[in-house]
Amino acid sequence: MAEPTKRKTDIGPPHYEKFLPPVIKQNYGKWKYHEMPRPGVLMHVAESGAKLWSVRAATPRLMSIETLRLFSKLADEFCGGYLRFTSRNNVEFLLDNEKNVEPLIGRLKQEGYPVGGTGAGVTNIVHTQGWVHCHSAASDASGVVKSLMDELFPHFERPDLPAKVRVAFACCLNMCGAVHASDIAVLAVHRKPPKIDHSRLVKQCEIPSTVAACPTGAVRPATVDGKQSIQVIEEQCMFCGNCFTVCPSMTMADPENDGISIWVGGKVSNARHEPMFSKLAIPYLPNNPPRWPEVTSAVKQLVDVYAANARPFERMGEWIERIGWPKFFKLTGLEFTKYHIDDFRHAGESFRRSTHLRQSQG
Amino acid sequence: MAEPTKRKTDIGPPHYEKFLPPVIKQNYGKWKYHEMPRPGVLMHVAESGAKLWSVRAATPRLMSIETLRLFSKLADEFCGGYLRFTSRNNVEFLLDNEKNVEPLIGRLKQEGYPVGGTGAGVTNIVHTQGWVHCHSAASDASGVVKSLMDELFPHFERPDLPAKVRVAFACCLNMCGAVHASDIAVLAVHRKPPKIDHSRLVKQCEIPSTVAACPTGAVRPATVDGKQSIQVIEEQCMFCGNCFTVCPSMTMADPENDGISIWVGGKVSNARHEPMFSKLAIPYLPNNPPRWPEVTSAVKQLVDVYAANARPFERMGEWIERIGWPKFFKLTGLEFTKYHIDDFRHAGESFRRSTHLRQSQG
Amino acid sequence: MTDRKTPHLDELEKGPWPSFVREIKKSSKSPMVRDLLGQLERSYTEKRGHWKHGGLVGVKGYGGGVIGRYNDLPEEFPEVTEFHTVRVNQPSGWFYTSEALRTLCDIWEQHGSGLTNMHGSTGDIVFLGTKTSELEPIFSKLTAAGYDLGGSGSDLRTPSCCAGPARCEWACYDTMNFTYDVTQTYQDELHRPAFPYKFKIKASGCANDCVASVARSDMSVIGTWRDQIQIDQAQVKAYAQSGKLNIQRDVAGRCPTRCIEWDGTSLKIDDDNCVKCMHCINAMPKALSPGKDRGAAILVGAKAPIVEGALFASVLVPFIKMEPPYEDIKELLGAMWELWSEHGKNRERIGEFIQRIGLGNFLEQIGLEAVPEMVMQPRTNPYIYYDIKN
Amino acid sequence: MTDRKTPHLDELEKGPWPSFVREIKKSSKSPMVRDLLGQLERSYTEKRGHWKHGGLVGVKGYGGGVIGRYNDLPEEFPEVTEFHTVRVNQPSGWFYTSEALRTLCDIWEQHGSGLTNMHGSTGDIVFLGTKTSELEPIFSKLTAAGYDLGGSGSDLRTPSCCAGPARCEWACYDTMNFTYDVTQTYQDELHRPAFPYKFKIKASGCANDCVASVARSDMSVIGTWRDQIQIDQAQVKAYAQSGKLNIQRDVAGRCPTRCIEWDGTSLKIDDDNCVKCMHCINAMPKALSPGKDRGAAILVGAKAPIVEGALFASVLVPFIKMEPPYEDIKELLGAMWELWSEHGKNRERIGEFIQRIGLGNFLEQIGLEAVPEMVMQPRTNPYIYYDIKN
Ligand code: SRM
Ligand code: SRM
Ligand code: SRM
Ligand code: SRM
Ligand code: SF4
Ligand code: SF4
Ligand code: SF4
Ligand code: SF4
Ligand code: SF4
Ligand code: SF4
Ligand code: SF4
Ligand code: SF4
Repeated sequence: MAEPTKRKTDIGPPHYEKFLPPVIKQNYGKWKYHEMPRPGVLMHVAESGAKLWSVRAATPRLMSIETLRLFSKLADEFCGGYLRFTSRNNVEFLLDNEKNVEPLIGRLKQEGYPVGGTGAGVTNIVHTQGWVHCHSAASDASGVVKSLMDELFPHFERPDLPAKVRVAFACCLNMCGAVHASDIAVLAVHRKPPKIDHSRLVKQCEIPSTVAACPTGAVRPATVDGKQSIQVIEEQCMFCGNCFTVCPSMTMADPENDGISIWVGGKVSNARHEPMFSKLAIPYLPNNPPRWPEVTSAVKQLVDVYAANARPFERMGEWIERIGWPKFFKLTGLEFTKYHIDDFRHAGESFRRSTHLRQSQG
Repeated sequence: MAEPTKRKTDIGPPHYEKFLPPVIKQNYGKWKYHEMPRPGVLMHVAESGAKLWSVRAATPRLMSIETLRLFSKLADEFCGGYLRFTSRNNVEFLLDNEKNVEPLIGRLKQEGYPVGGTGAGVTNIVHTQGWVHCHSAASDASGVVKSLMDELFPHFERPDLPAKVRVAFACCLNMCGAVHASDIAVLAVHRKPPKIDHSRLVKQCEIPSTVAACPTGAVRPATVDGKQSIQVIEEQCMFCGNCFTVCPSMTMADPENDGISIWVGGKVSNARHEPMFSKLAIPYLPNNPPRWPEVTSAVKQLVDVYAANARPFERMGEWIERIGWPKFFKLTGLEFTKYHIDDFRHAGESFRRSTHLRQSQG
Repeated sequence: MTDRKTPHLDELEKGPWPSFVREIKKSSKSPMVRDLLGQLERSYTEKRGHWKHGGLVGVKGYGGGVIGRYNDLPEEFPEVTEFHTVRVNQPSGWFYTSEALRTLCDIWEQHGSGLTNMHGSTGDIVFLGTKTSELEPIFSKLTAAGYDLGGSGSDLRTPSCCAGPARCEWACYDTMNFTYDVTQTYQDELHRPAFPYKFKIKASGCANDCVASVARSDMSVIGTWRDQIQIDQAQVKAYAQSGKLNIQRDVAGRCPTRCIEWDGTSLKIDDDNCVKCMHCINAMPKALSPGKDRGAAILVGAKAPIVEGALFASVLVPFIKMEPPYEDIKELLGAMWELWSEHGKNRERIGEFIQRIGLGNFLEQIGLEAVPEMVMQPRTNPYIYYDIKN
Repeated sequence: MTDRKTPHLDELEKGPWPSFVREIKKSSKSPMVRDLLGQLERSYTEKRGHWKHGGLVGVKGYGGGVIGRYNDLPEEFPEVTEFHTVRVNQPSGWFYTSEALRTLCDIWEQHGSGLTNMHGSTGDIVFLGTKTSELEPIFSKLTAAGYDLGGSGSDLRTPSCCAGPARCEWACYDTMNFTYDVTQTYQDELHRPAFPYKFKIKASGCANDCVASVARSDMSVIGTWRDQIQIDQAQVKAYAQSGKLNIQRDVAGRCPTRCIEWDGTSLKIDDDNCVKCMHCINAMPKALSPGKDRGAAILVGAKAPIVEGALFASVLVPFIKMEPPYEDIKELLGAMWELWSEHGKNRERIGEFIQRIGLGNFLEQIGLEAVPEMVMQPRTNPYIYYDIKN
């Protein structure tokens, strides 16, 4: 039905220029180099000689508008109201006046938003909704991330690692946190087939699309007490939850068996090595809120072993490739199991098809 | 049914010791090093100081017993009757007396079995039956090999290439010549779907196993004028001939369209680089007996470009990996087509999934 | 502030890292947020979530931008029986002014929980939790203030980009402008789902790929160059003398194609074999910078595992000049979307679609020439679909 | 000799490489061979073969060893209407004496075409072309002379090996003995097809893999070592001084793990990171040799493309001491064959079988422990079949 007064639609986001500080407007595309005067601060120098100080502070990503108003207030005080957020959910204050850098850092710390996350260290964890907002979650997101960052905090404040260590979290195999290419990926998993509520299924779900959703063909059409419904061949189910995504009556959540898996050695950048996927390190750790101690200590240990053994500029995956996976499992003391061997579509491509073996007995 | 007189079976091959010359028996497992005093000759030196000269001569592999008798005669004359054949179908005479080396080489040359094939050159071509004996052949084997070796002969007599160049030939996709891992692989191909003789099919073929034989599911059961038979979805057929292997009534041979494809950059050894499969260089060249000029000149050109550009110890595939495939196609002038892009099961694994691109405009 | 006991969550207020629990409590004057807190505490106790699949909710005329959420404990936590997410399209590069932020906060305070994500994984401003009845008011106030919704469902998702030329010396094209331009050009595709599945665009100014486009976008645009790396030999020496960098081992020794020569006094780069990985430039920002003939590589098809397994994006155009209004890229997008929309299966990402029909066929259909840059190597299996006219 | 005109084939008598045509003509006192020559000339003219699928032919009590062949031009070439191949199991390493060869020639002269392949691609002595009626006589004369048939069909194929310790300083185990031993042990599996498909065994004494086992055998046994490469520094210097070898660039520079250090006077190898590729040893045979703690790696599943695509063999046992009577290996073979024979599909090679059921499951079934050496890297997709007891 047509509307009386013309409704505004499809205007898109505001133009970014409105939000750029003068020093950026004037030197847009003319930056010459940058330095890191101290952890958490980047100094970009333009061809013109002009300088921009970016002060990066931690955020929990899930933020109250009160906090956004606080950031706005600080931005007004120290940098003419100009700030931005990063692709990893930190906040960056954009200063053209060096004198304000230290005072701002002090205030941020005092307010509980410490500065850091630059260089060869650990920065904010890309993550997802978890129990705060998603129906699919096999664990909470924010709680695990908070616990992990408390543990890894020293590496946020000081870039004291061989290279960047990117940590990501996702609360189900949909991987909204895109954990498939992180130095350390924390992935919540279901480990039981969906429980089917046949009565609701009939109303809620489209059978063909539900069958099609299963990567392994475990979902089959079936007649259950007279009605067209669905059956799951449990041996073929690997608990991905994709059937649930399209059919709400196939619930995955299971407090007993849901938990967390840990993956390592992924990267996104093209620097040196081409991008790499994260590979399985630990198939399962229990969901243990509010602090997930098993998860935090496992991650801390991975970072420690990496820090002790990798060479400068070597990302986690590059380091492991150099020493070989057998050595990685030896150094970390992690167990290698049949779960570590791929058995999906292209599994064979991951087998060692040569005699390039280190054979070291030590 | 039981037999009257006990029939000798399952005795296996004779024990190899019977066939080893004394110098080998005495130094078995105690060789220290080897040298190549001249092309086609290997001198193995034992810890004891004893020496063994192996004189390697070309054979066409397809040989008359008259030739085997000639080899026997030469072996008796020059090395106490001891000889062997190699995994690439050359013959090796095993001498314990250096004085006999040159005379033997002379005689072999005179008889038409030239000496060579050692070191960083071209040795005999692993090949198959072709029109001489196989029903599956999309080309002849011996004829193509003879034409190629005549062309590459200088590299057989002199190891004058950066590294070994292993050439292999197979006359159909069954690849009895195991061309899937050769520096240069010459593979005969069909390019039309099988022609089905329904009348014979009914008697000759088992329908389920024929359907199962098709890698792409192009073969389907069908009723043809009343009888259970088979139909081929032609768009899905990639001409592998596997249906014909299990069902003689689905013939592939097609003088117009059969021909030859050329593949490069495979290797088997673990030396330096892990084993590599051969990759498509030229999708199709015509079958042009008796000399296959298009094929021989294409292969010669590949060897020449390789020889001119590769570094010492660099096998064809290692060289191409160093310079990159775009450069390979540029240097050889070969055309890159959609046929070069994999589209079978694991095709996606071969896509370039990074920005590691040379971008050179030259 | 909050009335209920939340022992588990309170534990998460401790420690140096800023606490999301504190954030939630900061907003707990909103009854919605108080119930959220209660429900979340219960999830922490029971180790399970209490959200249900969202039915389709949204604003008039839009097919996306809102994620519907309902809880499964309506009696206990009535205020979050409806708790929808509103995705608001962020400005390029996530730049704001304090004034802009305050405007957003005011709207969200009046019509929602007051909780946000800055930002969602795709890049949107996420307004976390409101009731169906508030959606239209929020939308009209947002548009009045110059904002619009982001994507969800089977549509073009909100494009995002790195700070690029605004804040980085390595930007090989204008990521901010490109992202703004495509976002504006494709408002209809963004707001009215018409694809087989979602389609994401991410733009990074160089191979460092600071928005993870190669892993997370159906079309990934990554800056690069075609000519020579610019070298300031004096600055190279300075790095060498600084003693902080071992140029031979850590720069030349880590070049993926080993195309750098360092003789202790001057650096030589064989640019024909340089694959523009950025490493040497990253290591010596004062001494090296990308060439002058700049543009981008376009890759296609990245995604998370569901359904066929995770994919990185693969090269579609090895190099393209990035000149507004980006007609060439838009033609390419148009051709890809048309083919994919016609032949793609339901919930089949374009990366999966390309693998199913074959990259060769895909190229033919969209009228792009096959080049060796698109593959790591030519095919190794002999299953070639020769098509012979006759 | 031959009566028919063969212009095409005659052309192939020219040139430096020994001519198969001359070989055929050498045997053309046999009427079979004259017809073969005629039929082949016709194939050269028409560009197509004239052989038909072989029906099952063979010798009593054996299911393999003979490849049946019939032509499709019986009127024109009656002598090759039947033209079967007999596969005779070669001695280990293809070693012969002149006397042994003559014995074989005599048998073949009396009962067949007189044409051979020395050798077939699998390794057999191939007697090329005879009639069904001759098969039994050939067999009894062969066995009388101490020879037996090789494999064909869905059985164990004739194992083969490199010269190994008989003629090579790099042999890390006795390839000749191992091959003879398994061939003798498995005569029944070799002669009476009972597998889902063929199974090939090839044995190479070191990673150079001179019998291409990694590409061509269902079980590939490749020699290797666990301790340090033996270095004779004096000889290394000699190579350096010879001027023929650039040790830094061509040896150290080509080590796959870059674990060699060469300071111009002495060579250091970090053996913990050496992957036993053989390159440095190949380059300096007088200076370097494999370690003393020798054995082999066992790999499984290589094959040509049909059906699922070509496969290289993959690591099953990273290191095993090779001690006669090789009980451990035979147990492994037994376990693999039992599982594969029971669950393998018709014409499914073991390499394809392992991929279908999953390497993890395969290991569990044959009672082998999973170790990281078996893979290039752990799984990247999260589709894990957790099995939780309860
Ligand atoms: C601000 C931000 C972009 C944005 O528009 O938001 C950014 C900014 C910079 N990145 Fe980045 N990167 C940012 C996310 C990323 C990401 C994406 C991610 O992590 O999800 C990547 C890919 C990570 C990966 O490979 O998995 C990324 C890979 C890099 C690299 C390559 C590192 C490597 O060696 O692999 C560099 C080069 C370097 O650090 O030397 C780099 C370099 C830089 C520089 C130095 C560029 C410049 O001159 O301005 C900036 C400061 C780096 C630093 O923080 O140490 N940036 N950078 C992002 C900050 C996230 C944060 O809050 O911590
Ligand atoms: C005689 C034979 C083994 C047999 O029992 O029959 C043999 C014998 C030797 N091989 Fe081999 N190789 C033989 C087939 C192979 C094969 C198999 C094949 O080609 O199908 C390979 C794998 C080829 C591949 O990688 O695709 C092979 C890869 C090697 C290598 C690794 C070369 C490389 O750099 O990749 C070496 C080491 C070297 O050459 O430095 C080697 C070295 C040797 C040595 C030097 C070993 C020794 O000390 O005795 C022998 C002489 C080498 C030469 O001819 O230059 N042999 N060698 C085979 C001779 C075939 C022929 O008639 O020409
Ligand atoms: C909000 C957000 C996570 C976050 O906390 O930031 C999110 C949340 C959801 N994602 Fe996502 N995805 C979000 C970014 C991603 C990303 C990362 C990215 O875009 O860079 C990915 C992986 C990259 C990719 O696209 O492959 C991602 C891959 C998925 C998938 C798997 C799709 C696939 O093809 O693999 C699903 C399942 C689906 O679409 O049915 C999914 C589905 C969902 C749903 C709608 C759950 C569902 O089945 O309905 C989640 C709603 C949660 C909620 O209650 O709000 N989400 N999702 C992100 C969007 C915020 C924003 O707009 O900025
Ligand atoms: C004679 C020989 C070729 C030669 O000229 O040397 C040969 C000849 C045939 N092979 Fe082969 N294969 C021969 C070694 C191979 C090899 C190489 C090897 O063994 O190292 C391979 C590739 C390696 C492998 O096994 O994967 C090979 C892979 C095949 C295949 C494909 C099997 C597969 O799983 O990929 C077939 C098709 C089949 O078995 O149905 C096949 C089938 C055949 C048949 C029986 C054709 C058929 O469909 O019936 C051929 C009979 C030709 C004839 O008229 O005599 N042949 N075949 C080789 C055996 C001689 C010997 O015993 O020494
Ligand atoms: S990862 Fe899964 S559970 Fe987490 S937000 Fe995305 S869809 Fe929801
Ligand atoms: S959870 Fe995944 S694997 Fe299991 S039935 Fe559902 S879709 Fe299939
Ligand atoms: S490759 Fe094909 S045609 Fe040639 S021998 Fe083997 S099966 Fe026959
Ligand atoms: S030739 Fe190959 S692809 Fe074609 S129908 Fe036969 S088996 Fe299938
Ligand atoms: S992607 Fe490149 S251009 Fe963009 S911010 Fe990162 S380093 Fe700078
Ligand atoms: S950008 Fe990368 S590839 Fe190019 S020279 Fe520098 S390190 Fe080497
Ligand atoms: S495989 Fe090794 S041991 Fe056997 S012959 Fe070749 S080089 Fe010698
Ligand atoms: S054998 Fe290979 S890996 Fe080992 S040191 Fe020599 S070259 Fe390096």
